[in-house]
Amino acid sequence: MTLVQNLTLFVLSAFVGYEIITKIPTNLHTPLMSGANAISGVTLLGSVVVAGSGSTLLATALGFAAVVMATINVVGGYLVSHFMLDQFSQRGK
Amino acid sequence: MTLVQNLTLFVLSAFVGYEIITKIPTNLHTPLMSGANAISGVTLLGSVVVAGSGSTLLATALGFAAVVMATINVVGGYLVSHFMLDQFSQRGK
Amino acid sequence: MAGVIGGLPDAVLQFAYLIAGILFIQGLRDMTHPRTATRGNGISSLGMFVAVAVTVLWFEILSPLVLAAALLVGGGIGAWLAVRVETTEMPQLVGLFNGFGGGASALVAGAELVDLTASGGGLPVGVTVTAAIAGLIGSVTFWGSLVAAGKLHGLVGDSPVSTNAGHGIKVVTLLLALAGGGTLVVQPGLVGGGLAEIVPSYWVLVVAASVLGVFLVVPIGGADMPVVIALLNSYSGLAAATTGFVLDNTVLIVAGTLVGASGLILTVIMCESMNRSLVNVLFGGLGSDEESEDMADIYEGNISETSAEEVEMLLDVADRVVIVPGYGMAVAQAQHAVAELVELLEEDGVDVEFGIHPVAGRMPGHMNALLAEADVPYDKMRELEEVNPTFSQTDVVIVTGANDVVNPMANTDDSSPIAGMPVLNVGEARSVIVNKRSLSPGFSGIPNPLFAQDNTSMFFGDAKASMQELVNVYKESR
Amino acid sequence: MAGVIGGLPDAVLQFAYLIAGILFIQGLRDMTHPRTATRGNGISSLGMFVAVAVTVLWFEILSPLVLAAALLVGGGIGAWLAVRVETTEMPQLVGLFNGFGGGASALVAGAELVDLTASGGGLPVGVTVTAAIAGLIGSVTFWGSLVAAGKLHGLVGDSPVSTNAGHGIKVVTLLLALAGGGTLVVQPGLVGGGLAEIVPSYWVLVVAASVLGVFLVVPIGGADMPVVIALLNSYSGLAAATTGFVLDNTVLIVAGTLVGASGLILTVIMCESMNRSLVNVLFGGLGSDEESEDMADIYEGNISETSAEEVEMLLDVADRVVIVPGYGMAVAQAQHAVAELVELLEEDGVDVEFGIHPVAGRMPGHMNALLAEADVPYDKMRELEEVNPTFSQTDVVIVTGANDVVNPMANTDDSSPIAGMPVLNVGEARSVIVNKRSLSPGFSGIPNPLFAQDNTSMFFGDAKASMQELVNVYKESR
Ligand SMILES: NC(=O)c1ccc[n+]([C@@H]2O[C@H](COP(=O)([O-])OP(=O)(O)OC[C@H]3O[C@@H](n4cnc5c(N)ncnc54)[C@H](OP(=O)(O)O)[C@@H]3O)[C@@H](O)[C@H]2O)c1
Ligand SMILES: NC(=O)c1ccc[n+]([C@@H]2O[C@H](COP(=O)([O-])OP(=O)(O)OC[C@H]3O[C@@H](n4cnc5c(N)ncnc54)[C@H](OP(=O)(O)O)[C@@H]3O)[C@@H](O)[C@H]2O)c1
Repeated sequence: MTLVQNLTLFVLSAFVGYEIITKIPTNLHTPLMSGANAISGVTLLGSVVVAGSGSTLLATALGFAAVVMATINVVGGYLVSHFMLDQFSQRGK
Repeated sequence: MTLVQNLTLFVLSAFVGYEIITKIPTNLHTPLMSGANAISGVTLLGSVVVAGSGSTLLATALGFAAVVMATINVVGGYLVSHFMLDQFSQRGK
Repeated sequence: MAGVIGGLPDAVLQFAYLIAGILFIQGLRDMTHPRTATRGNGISSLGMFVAVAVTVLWFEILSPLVLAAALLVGGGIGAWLAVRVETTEMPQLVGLFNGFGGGASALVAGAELVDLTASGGGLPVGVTVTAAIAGLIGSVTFWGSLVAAGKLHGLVGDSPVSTNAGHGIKVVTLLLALAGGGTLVVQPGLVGGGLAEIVPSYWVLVVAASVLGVFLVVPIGGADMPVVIALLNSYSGLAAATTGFVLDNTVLIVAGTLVGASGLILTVIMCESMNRSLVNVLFGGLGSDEESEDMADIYEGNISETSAEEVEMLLDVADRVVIVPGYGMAVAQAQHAVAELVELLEEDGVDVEFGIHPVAGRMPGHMNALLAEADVPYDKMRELEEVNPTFSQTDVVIVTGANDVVNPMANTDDSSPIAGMPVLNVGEARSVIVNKRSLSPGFSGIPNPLFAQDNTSMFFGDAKASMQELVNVYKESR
Repeated sequence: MAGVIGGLPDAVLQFAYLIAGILFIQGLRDMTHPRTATRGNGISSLGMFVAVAVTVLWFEILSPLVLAAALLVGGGIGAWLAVRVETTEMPQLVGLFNGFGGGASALVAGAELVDLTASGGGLPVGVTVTAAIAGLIGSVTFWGSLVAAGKLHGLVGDSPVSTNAGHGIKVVTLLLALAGGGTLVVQPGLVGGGLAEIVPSYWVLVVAASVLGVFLVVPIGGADMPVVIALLNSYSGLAAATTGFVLDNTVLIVAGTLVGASGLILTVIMCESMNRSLVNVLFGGLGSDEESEDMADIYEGNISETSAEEVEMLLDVADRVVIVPGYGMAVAQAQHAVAELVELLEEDGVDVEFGIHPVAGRMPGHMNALLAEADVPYDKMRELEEVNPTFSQTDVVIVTGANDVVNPMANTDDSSPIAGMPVLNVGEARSVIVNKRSLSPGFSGIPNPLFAQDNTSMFFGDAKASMQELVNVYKESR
């Protein structure tokens, strides 16, 4: 049942994503790309748990690398997106 | 946890609903109203289970009444909507 | 818990429900365009079929005959109502159906409580809380919708109960319903054994909510009923979603929420196009009486009457004609006569279009549905923003059964109840023909200075009869 | 399983994840308008903060120092990269970040397997299946993105491996990866005890998928990298969602799916605006060589050159000027010079607008981002459909660093690789100035008959240098 529930979440999110993304205008697609990119770094959650509580050294090391990578993705993505959008909104009025 | 999961489904469905419904043009709002109305008869599922498997007479009777009502809602709603839309699509090309 | 296919893992049932949910969503998505809308309705009903069929096959049905009988009775009544209804009666029919949906939710929650109590399984807080919500919303929806449908059908009078007494009753019944719900939720924890004795509290809630539903809707003006029905539709969706929380059922939550969103959005759109707040619609009422004296002033000596023959002569020399239908066309069922007139004019090379105001009639899209029924091509119906700039190049505007939607006071008089509502500026055309039965006001109860304008002529009469007469005169003169 | 706030019921954690999911969705919704987009990005990052913070506080962190170090290192590198990047390098940076996201997914799935195996808890099928998917997608994303970013940055050459050998490697590595995944899934059921020995199958999968990722992207043309990156972005989202299935985590599923949808839609939009299929982009490649001989024919004797002084004279008498930027403007970083020119022209009362083609540059919205950086007002940037009808009333069009997006062959030659792609019809203007460094072709490798048109003059030179020169000449002549 959990699998089906997860599947339900997946389907609903896909609909939400489709409806919203198709509404975003072309000129915002580059910042969207890096923003979406940052969101995909949400795997950071998994990495955090594994890195912080891995019971073996190997798991901890893998988790560490995963956290570093995911954090780069998240922090970098949001910042790049922010810098780009800032320029839009200054001019967008 | 089930409550939160249900809440998640609710929130996602609300976003889906909002995004889709706001895209439906005014001239289809009347058929939309009766179509949405028919969907709300989905409580029929609950009624079916209770009516068919109620262990007491009272529960069965209540379930019977609920099934009748919900079925009227579902069948009537879809049919009305269908008749209206049929006229649109004949002309809509 | 084991029906025909009930031996399969629970995931199969859940998966079927997911499919049903997807079909509902896709059905609504197809409603975004007239071309795909019929298919969308079909997809949505397929979703319902899947959900119901799987449920029937899955659960052990102790009394299949009872169930089959109920399905047949309900389906028969629903189909019969849908087939024999007139397009004008659509609003009340939707209201009626809606009420049944809400009623079913309330009954199911009750039956579930009765069942759980009888089987001695205990009533978890999750179940009682959500049952209370479903009971409250469901009962209000049922009775509120019945009253609304009755009003639209002319069975229930518009005359409100004394406002103060009404408010009193609402407050008391609401408190009573909440008390009933509260008892239902709290009791199981406090009293250990006697589960049976707390179920009646649910029925207290249902009765109180029913009275509340009646008194909530009775004082609201008959013409505001579409807003009420859309709102109650939203409620019945939310009731279904709540039932989904009680029964832990995915498809009830998804579908119910979709309906809730749809009803709420339609409500907001209607209120916005009337430029009124929801609170004003539900508790305000329009100040229709005070204004009536102004009318004489405005109309006095400024009204010119016309006849089918005169209108025909105007049409004979017109290059462009716009027809603005309103609620009166729906009442008179004049759409076929109007469509025939349009066809004749087009044959003679006149450019004819319809100007459709978003809240013309009594439901959103009401005019579009009527005209589609009369086979008027989709692309002849122009929306407010499209048609307004063209009036200055229009020779003749025929307003049939519309009033508020062509009232220039919306732009000029800030204190008018329709102030700020965008209207069709028909007065800019060369000649305006207004077809209605009298000078009496429309839905908002205010006079219409358009009727007194120099280029306006009144063509009094029932919309169907008048339009038919015009068609005949036009045919003869060819 | 009990961190700082871990004593609270699990519902609290789930609820916080739900909030984070809502923030992600709302953030994306705000991206639908430039005015709210910055706020949307902020809301989205707030969602991420909530999700991470709750996770850190909730779970028992055995080695908080390791975790803190990792967060600091990652955050530092990410911020440093974001701050020091140039706007032209954006595409490769996004690609790089994207790869890291995918890599993290693959590593986490691996670490989870190692952990479960070490604790002897057994590997349920649900976990192994989804771990295999996450490992496959994550590894392909990581290496594919690295290659794509390297190509965009000029670090990896465009020259493909022999096509047949490449296809062979892809097939072999894919089969190997699938075999690894299959072993991982099937083994736990077949062999009872030795769980430890099956984990390596995951690493076989990872290595094979990594090689696959490299060879998938290496043969694709450098200019198609944005499509590849968008697609890989979609993959990394799906990898995150899959990890959510492994860890049973709501927010991973919701957020991952949103990203998956976003990447997929961007990919489709880019392919459609280039009028090519995704399969053609990924496996086709453009036939750039065969065409080169035509060029001489087309250009021979028909090219007229111009200078900054001559262009200045044209601008002096122009009433309306349209500027069409392309990839070359990005390469040369000429946007500031262009913006300055526009400002000067406007001061002198000339009506100036930008004509922005949807696939000008190398990313969707690339030109808009560059011009916004140079403080060009948002309403000066016109889309293709808006600006195309105005060219016939335009005195001077300045094309700077664009080529394919103004190539009339898209309309005239059905066999051209850009056939059917809507282009900016700049040729309809009175004079067209094309600023680029040579007559060499653009991204699609085909000649451009526009350059040989009578009303076209070539203004050769690097975009930044040329535009700066034009600005100087224009200033002097005032
Ligand atoms: N569409 C919606 O969703 C919605 C929802 C709620 C409220 N409303 C409100 O409803 C109003 C709609 O405007 P409207 O212009 O369509 O209608 P209206 O303002 O209500 O006017 C209708 C007119 O039709 C005339 N009429 C009635 N029966 C007739 C018949 N048999 N033949 C000819 N004429 C007839 C009436 O005048 P006589 O009695 O003189 O014939 C009346 O003045 C707006 O105020 C709107 O805010 C709309
Ligand atoms: N935007 C997207 O999302 C996207 C994604 C993938 C592919 N594409 C493709 O990319 C192409 C974009 O068209 P486009 O017209 O923008 O670019 P283009 O067709 O690639 O042409 C760019 C031109 O800029 C010139 N150039 C290069 N560096 C320059 C410099 N420093 N100064 C001046 N000129 C310079 C080049 O000519 P010289 O060498 O002679 O100077 C070249 O012909 C389309 O074919 C599109 O399908 C776009």
